[in-house]
Amino acid sequence: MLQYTLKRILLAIPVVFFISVIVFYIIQLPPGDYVSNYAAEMSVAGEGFTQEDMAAMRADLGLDRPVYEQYFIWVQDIVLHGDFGFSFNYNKPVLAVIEQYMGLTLTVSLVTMAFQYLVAIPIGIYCAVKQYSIGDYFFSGLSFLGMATPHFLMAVILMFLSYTWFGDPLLGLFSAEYVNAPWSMDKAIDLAKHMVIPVIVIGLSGTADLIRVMRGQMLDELNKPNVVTARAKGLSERKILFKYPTRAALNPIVSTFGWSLTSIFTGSTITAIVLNLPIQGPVMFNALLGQDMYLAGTWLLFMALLTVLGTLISDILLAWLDPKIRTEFRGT
Amino acid sequence: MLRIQRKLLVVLLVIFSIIAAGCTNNNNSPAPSNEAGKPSNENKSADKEEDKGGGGTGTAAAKEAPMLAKLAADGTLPPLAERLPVQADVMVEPVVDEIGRYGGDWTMAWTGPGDKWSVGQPTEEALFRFNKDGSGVEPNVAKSYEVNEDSTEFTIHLREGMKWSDGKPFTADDVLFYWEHMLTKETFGKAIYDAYYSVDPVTGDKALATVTKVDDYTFKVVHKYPSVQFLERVAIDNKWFFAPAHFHETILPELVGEDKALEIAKQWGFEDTNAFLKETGYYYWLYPQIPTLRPWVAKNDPNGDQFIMERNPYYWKTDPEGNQLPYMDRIVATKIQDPSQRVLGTLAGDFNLSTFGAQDFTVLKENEKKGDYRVITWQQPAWMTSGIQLNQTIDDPNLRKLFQDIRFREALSLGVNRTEITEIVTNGIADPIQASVQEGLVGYQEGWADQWSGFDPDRANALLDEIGLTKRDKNNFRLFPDGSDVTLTIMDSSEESANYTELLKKYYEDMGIKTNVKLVDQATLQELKYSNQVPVSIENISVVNVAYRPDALVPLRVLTPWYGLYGLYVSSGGKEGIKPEGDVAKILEYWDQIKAAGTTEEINRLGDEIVKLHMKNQWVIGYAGPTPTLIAASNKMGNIPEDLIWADEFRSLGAAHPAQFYLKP
Amino acid sequence: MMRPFGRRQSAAAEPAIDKDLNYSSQWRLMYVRFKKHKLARVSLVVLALLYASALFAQFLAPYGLENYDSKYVNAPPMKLRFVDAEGKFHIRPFVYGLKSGRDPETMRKMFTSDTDKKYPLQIFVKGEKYKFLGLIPSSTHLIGVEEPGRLFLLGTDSLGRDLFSRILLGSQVSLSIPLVGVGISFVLGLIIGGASGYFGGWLDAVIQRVIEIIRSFPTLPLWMALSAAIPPRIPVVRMYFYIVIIFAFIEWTGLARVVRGKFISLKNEDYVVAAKIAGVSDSKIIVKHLLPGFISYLVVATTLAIPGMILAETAMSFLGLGIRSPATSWGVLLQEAQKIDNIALYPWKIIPLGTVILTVLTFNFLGDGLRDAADPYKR
Amino acid sequence: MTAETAQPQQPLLRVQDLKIRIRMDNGVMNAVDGVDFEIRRGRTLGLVGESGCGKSLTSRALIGINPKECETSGRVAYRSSQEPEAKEEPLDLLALDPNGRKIRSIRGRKIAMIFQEPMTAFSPMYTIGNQIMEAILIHRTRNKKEAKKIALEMLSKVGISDEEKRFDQYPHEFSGGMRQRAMISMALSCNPELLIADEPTTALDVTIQAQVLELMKRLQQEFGMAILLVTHDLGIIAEMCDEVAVMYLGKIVEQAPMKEIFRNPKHPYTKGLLRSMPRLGGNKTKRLESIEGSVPVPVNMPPMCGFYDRCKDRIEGVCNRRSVPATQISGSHMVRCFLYSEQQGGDNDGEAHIGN
Repeated sequence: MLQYTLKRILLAIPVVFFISVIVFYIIQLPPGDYVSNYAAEMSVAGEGFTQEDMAAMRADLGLDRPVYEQYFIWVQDIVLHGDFGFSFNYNKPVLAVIEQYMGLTLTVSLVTMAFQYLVAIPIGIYCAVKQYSIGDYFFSGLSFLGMATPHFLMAVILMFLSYTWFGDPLLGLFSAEYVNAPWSMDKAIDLAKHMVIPVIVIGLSGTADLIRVMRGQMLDELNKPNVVTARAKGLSERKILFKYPTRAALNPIVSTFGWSLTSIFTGSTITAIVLNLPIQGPVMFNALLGQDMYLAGTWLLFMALLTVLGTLISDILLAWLDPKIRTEFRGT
Repeated sequence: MLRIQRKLLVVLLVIFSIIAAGCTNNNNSPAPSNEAGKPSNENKSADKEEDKGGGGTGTAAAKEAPMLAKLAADGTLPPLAERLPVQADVMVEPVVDEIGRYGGDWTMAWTGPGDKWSVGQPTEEALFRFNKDGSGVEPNVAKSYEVNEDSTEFTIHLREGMKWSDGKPFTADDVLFYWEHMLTKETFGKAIYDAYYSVDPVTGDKALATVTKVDDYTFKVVHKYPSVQFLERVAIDNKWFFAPAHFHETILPELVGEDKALEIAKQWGFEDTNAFLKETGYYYWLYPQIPTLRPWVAKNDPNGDQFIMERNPYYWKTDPEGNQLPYMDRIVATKIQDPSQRVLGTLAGDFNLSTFGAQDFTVLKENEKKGDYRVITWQQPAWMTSGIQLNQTIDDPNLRKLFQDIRFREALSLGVNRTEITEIVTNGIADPIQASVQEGLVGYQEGWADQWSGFDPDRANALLDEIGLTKRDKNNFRLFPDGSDVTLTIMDSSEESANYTELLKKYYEDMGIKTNVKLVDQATLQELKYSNQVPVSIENISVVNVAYRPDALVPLRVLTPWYGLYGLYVSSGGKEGIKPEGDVAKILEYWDQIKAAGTTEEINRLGDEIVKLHMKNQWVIGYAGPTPTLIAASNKMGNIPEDLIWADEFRSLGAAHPAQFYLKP
Repeated sequence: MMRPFGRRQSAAAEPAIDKDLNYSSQWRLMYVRFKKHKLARVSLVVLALLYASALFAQFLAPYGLENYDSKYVNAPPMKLRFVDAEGKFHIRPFVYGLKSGRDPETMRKMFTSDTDKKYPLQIFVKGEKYKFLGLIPSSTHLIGVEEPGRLFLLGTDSLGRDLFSRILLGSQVSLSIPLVGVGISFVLGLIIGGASGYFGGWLDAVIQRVIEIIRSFPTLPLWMALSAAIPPRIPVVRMYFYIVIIFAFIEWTGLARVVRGKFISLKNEDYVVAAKIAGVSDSKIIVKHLLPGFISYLVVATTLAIPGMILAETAMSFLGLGIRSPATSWGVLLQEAQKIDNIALYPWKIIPLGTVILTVLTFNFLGDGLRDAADPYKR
Repeated sequence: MTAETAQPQQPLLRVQDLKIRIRMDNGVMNAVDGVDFEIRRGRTLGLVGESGCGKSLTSRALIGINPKECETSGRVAYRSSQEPEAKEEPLDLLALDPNGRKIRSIRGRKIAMIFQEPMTAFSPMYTIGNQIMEAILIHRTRNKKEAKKIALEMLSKVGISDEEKRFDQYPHEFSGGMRQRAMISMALSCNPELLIADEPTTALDVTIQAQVLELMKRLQQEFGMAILLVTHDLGIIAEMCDEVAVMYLGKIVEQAPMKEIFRNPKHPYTKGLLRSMPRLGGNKTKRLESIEGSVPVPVNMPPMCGFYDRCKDRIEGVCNRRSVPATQISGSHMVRCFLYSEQQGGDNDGEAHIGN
């Protein structure tokens, strides 16, 4: 297995490199560039920008150079001295920007994902075992509701309801007085309070897929003969349920687990904007919208790496979970 | 059958109830954050007693904010008297309602450093600032000035003993330093402003003024030719006319050398010196390390989730009773990412002073009681809320001839039902009038508001036939005489005005003019505008006085959509762009005369002439009159004026002199 | 009634056909078992209704897409009444006229029903012209009221257009085009994923790398470039069609991954090896043997993809790229409802959310019914 | 073939009037319609019949692992061989809660079962060793090392060589025969008193089939366990069984010692079965006989003999009017056919039970 993993990692490097070329080209595809976006923003705030001002700014930022030249400088910096370039918007090195939001992003994503898996898998099993019961329809219906509503609409509605009922729309991740305050128990409670809406909005729709897939797979496995054998051996129903059908049903879920790696690091974007969550998603959305080249480029490179890693992890998990495939790999 | 399932269900219910409980603990402390006494402003209680005790006995030593009094007591700050300028030179800021009390935070929403002007304008301290009605300037940083009769020599007096926010004295040297090492060397990314040039009335060539120091608190500006509105135009273009010499001398490449400057820039986290100089030279109020004269000084990193500005201990203004301003301790700007959050935050009391466009009027008004705030309306000097600008220099020859034909503009104006536009787009707030200067503002023309403002489709069609657009294609759209189709492409970059553009499309197509609406992101729109590819724009026109800021009405550079490349012709000195003729050329003549004019009356008359030309040609067509800017202020915040003009020239909220805003307990 | 090793025992539906049922084809069995799934049956009926209403949308909707009316901006839903103010009962339901005025304080448009103007409901009313299925020009609408009365069953939007009509007309777009997207991504995912899983080796490696590249595509700048490049005049519905196709070209990778996983684990099954030995062609093996192996997952995956496609359009219009007037779709209606003041002041604008949820629920319960019916081991 | 034991002790397991009814949409199917038989310690009872006659359901009903839809009634009296002569009443397995601790302590420990399709009987997700140890860990010892030792012993006992390596392999790495051996080792790992073998060798080819049967006989010798062998193959019956019960359409139509059935079949269906069996040295040219027609569906069946449509010796008006009583031909030979009940003068009052 190790040899296979090494081979895949080596293979990943050219792929990520190739992706970085495409990504860099696509970012600057739309007609305008960072400077025209900045000028547009400033003119709204009353500060007129002339042609010369914009031309000077482009020269400063090196945007007047042709695309491929910008790309080589960027990649050269990364490869030679690990400098991922500079964010125009934040006037900070790209890594500093990513680092600033990474902590909260991981917290929000991991909590939401944990909520999704911890809620969806048991419900999926329950709906399979208690097929066509009221519980089955209730949970399925609830998860469809989450899936059918666009996140940002559900987010706004929940915020407005939270305002009408509790007087506090729970904007952002912290109440005003805690934003810069050092970490304390109160701050943690405040964070938990603010996590309710994002977890419901992002979590609920995520559970729908998992529940349906889990239920479908469980129904397949529950009727397999190996369950009857286990029962004949005198195992208790609960032990049978969690050892045989559940394990087999996890196969399809795990095989796409690797890909949620990227969503862990971004968190959902449009919902985060609507809920004003200070996490990576919106930061990168604006970087792309405003064509903050190196910030967007580095981030997408990081995403590409995660996608490739995610696929690798999925394959390994697939093999580890399903002995048939594992033996096939042992052969290669 | 399986007991496991029942246990599972119970666990799930428990989880849901915890989550539900999470949001029921009723957090309804609407008042500004410091009410709850959490980690901010710790000496809240101290402030209450002191205020009652202090009272208005007045004449004795001037009073100061409790938090500064404490610092002065334990020696970290010099006593108040040393911090303020000499008694005679202290500037007394008139209060709007009553003498305020110290303490509290101004909580506002901003979208991050990109939104720098929303904290920049209210805290700005210009050399001379505009007076209440915007007709002229009044002393601010400068104490007073004298000017000789032909307005070529201006002697400006500063305030003795005035200090920067780091305690260093503010003298004429700072003005000279700014002039010699920053402004004229164009180190902060801005070309030398027009205000500092004077124009020879005869030859029209420009001459840069000279600035000389008279003594520590006086300097003189000498123009070669008369520059009557020099101070007004400085207040418009450059606003401040000084910089902390003791700070900038440590970073300017001219003084410390290129590589040292680059090294400092890198330390601050910048990639190149130019960006560093621009941020520190022009947008300096975002950086804690840079001394300033403003009432509040930056305290933390603007890129964080909450940007804080704290009171300037050396602020050189007091209220009529001698209390050092500003009343409020801090500005707390919380980062938001979507406009709806500003609305919700105001409703919930998270933000105690925010500004909105007219489209949020109903939502704000309905929740005034629950949110415990009041909605104040300030008039805008805009000509319209919804209108169009036809690009007079569009490339397509047919379209250009059409756009330049006044009958076409009249037809487009008459063919739209303004009552319906005002009802739908501005919720009935705006009046159904033509784009024009509003009553009470400089350049108001009687009857302009009603010019072509009726809804007369027949006359519009008659005019279009008269122009020669009689031929029609199969979908009944009009064609040019040469058979090619007449298509208007309206370009816009925001989803907000989707309703408005759709209505325009309906009315224009009713008149047989095929219309497309193209939505692109703002960077692309900017690019297209500067490459003259935007035929029809729905950008707004807003100008207080053409003499102060001509860009909207006079094609000096590529900025306003209606004159397109005329601006390029002027800014490139005739090398590029399109040569203006007819009334547009006349406007430029008037502008040259204004620059060289000797008296204010002369300038106003010429300004009026330019506005009259606009009235005659109506290059800019308006379908809904201007709507006021809304200020949602918490009922706990006092001294907010009710009837000012919201304009960029008057620095929007800055006109209300926020230093004298205060928060009731 | 599963006889583990006995002959196929089936749940005979009608006693009459009892005898020969035990020897009928698999599809017949699936149909019989499908009907047992009550909710799936109901969903089938509801879906049929939805599609029928989409087909006759122009006829059913009292107003067309272009009926602006500034007098009735943001009007609340009207009540169809049978008993009037004086308590008299009317067989034909009627609607009151609408009086509107602005609250001077908040400038909010208030609507009150004008009890002395009654407009009985009419059927087959002459209204805005349309072309049924793009062919037969006609202007009859099923329901409507005489001028100057107005029939706004679900209220109006910010341009004074009837929401009920726009939901019906929007369903034409939102119910048809997403299915194309799902279809494309289903077929692509199946073929490419299947080939990659079944053949393995270098082909599998290449396909996986291609999938990785597609997955890390930054779609946002792509849409921005697209919105700038597309000429403004092309019919908006066709542009939506292009968007859905592009969307499908990115979405299929999800299904491909899972199909590959399944194929790898199933291809060593005895019955597949046996078929291979018997000389059955690869493609036949994939279709005849491998696919039925996990048809249940495929069904579930497809029905799950549908809501994503229907709502994809809302994300597009977030960037100003989705369907633009005068055409409309559920995505557009939801986009408009998303603004805070709409939710606060005009909550009926969220009604289109109900139709989207209804569609998604019915598709998924239908998927469940199919999944259970297709399951060979089902008791 | 075991010698006749001396005096008849108490049977290990006595099944009385076992009925299994399955609720269908259009009525109730009597899959098993009143079955009685006994299983003695150390002896092998064969349950033979065409597929679909209910023999599998009968065998599974003994330890209550039939799917939820089956309603089982009747009595299965079980008396553990440890205390054959214990006074108190035997245990009625059917009365136990199918999920209860009691029945679970019997399954796998006292009564074990092996299935026809070894590939699907094992879960592909776990190693053979893991699945074998599972039963041991529940019934015999909590200690993993000891359980593994027992499992390895069992594997070698069933003739699987190189058991250490095999222990950690997965089902799909075993051949058909080896998988069945592993299944047997799993079943016998807690040396049960009764092994229910549900068509154990059907999926195997003949040579492997012989080895597995040989193995079962040897282990029966060694452990002294009873075997209930469910099959449709008369060859296996001949080789393995002491008594034989022939099932048709949910009823036992004939039951007797193995020799008696082969030498002196009574029931027309048994005769038909025997005639359709290829014989060594038999007449090669004659086509094998087969029983015409096919088995009807026992849903809402009137009281009649299930074999009526296909029986050459049927008696009009009798066989299709009333349900067939069981007739005791000799001490241990029972047949359920009107041909024989009349010979003893009309309805006798023997212990025949008339299925309702």
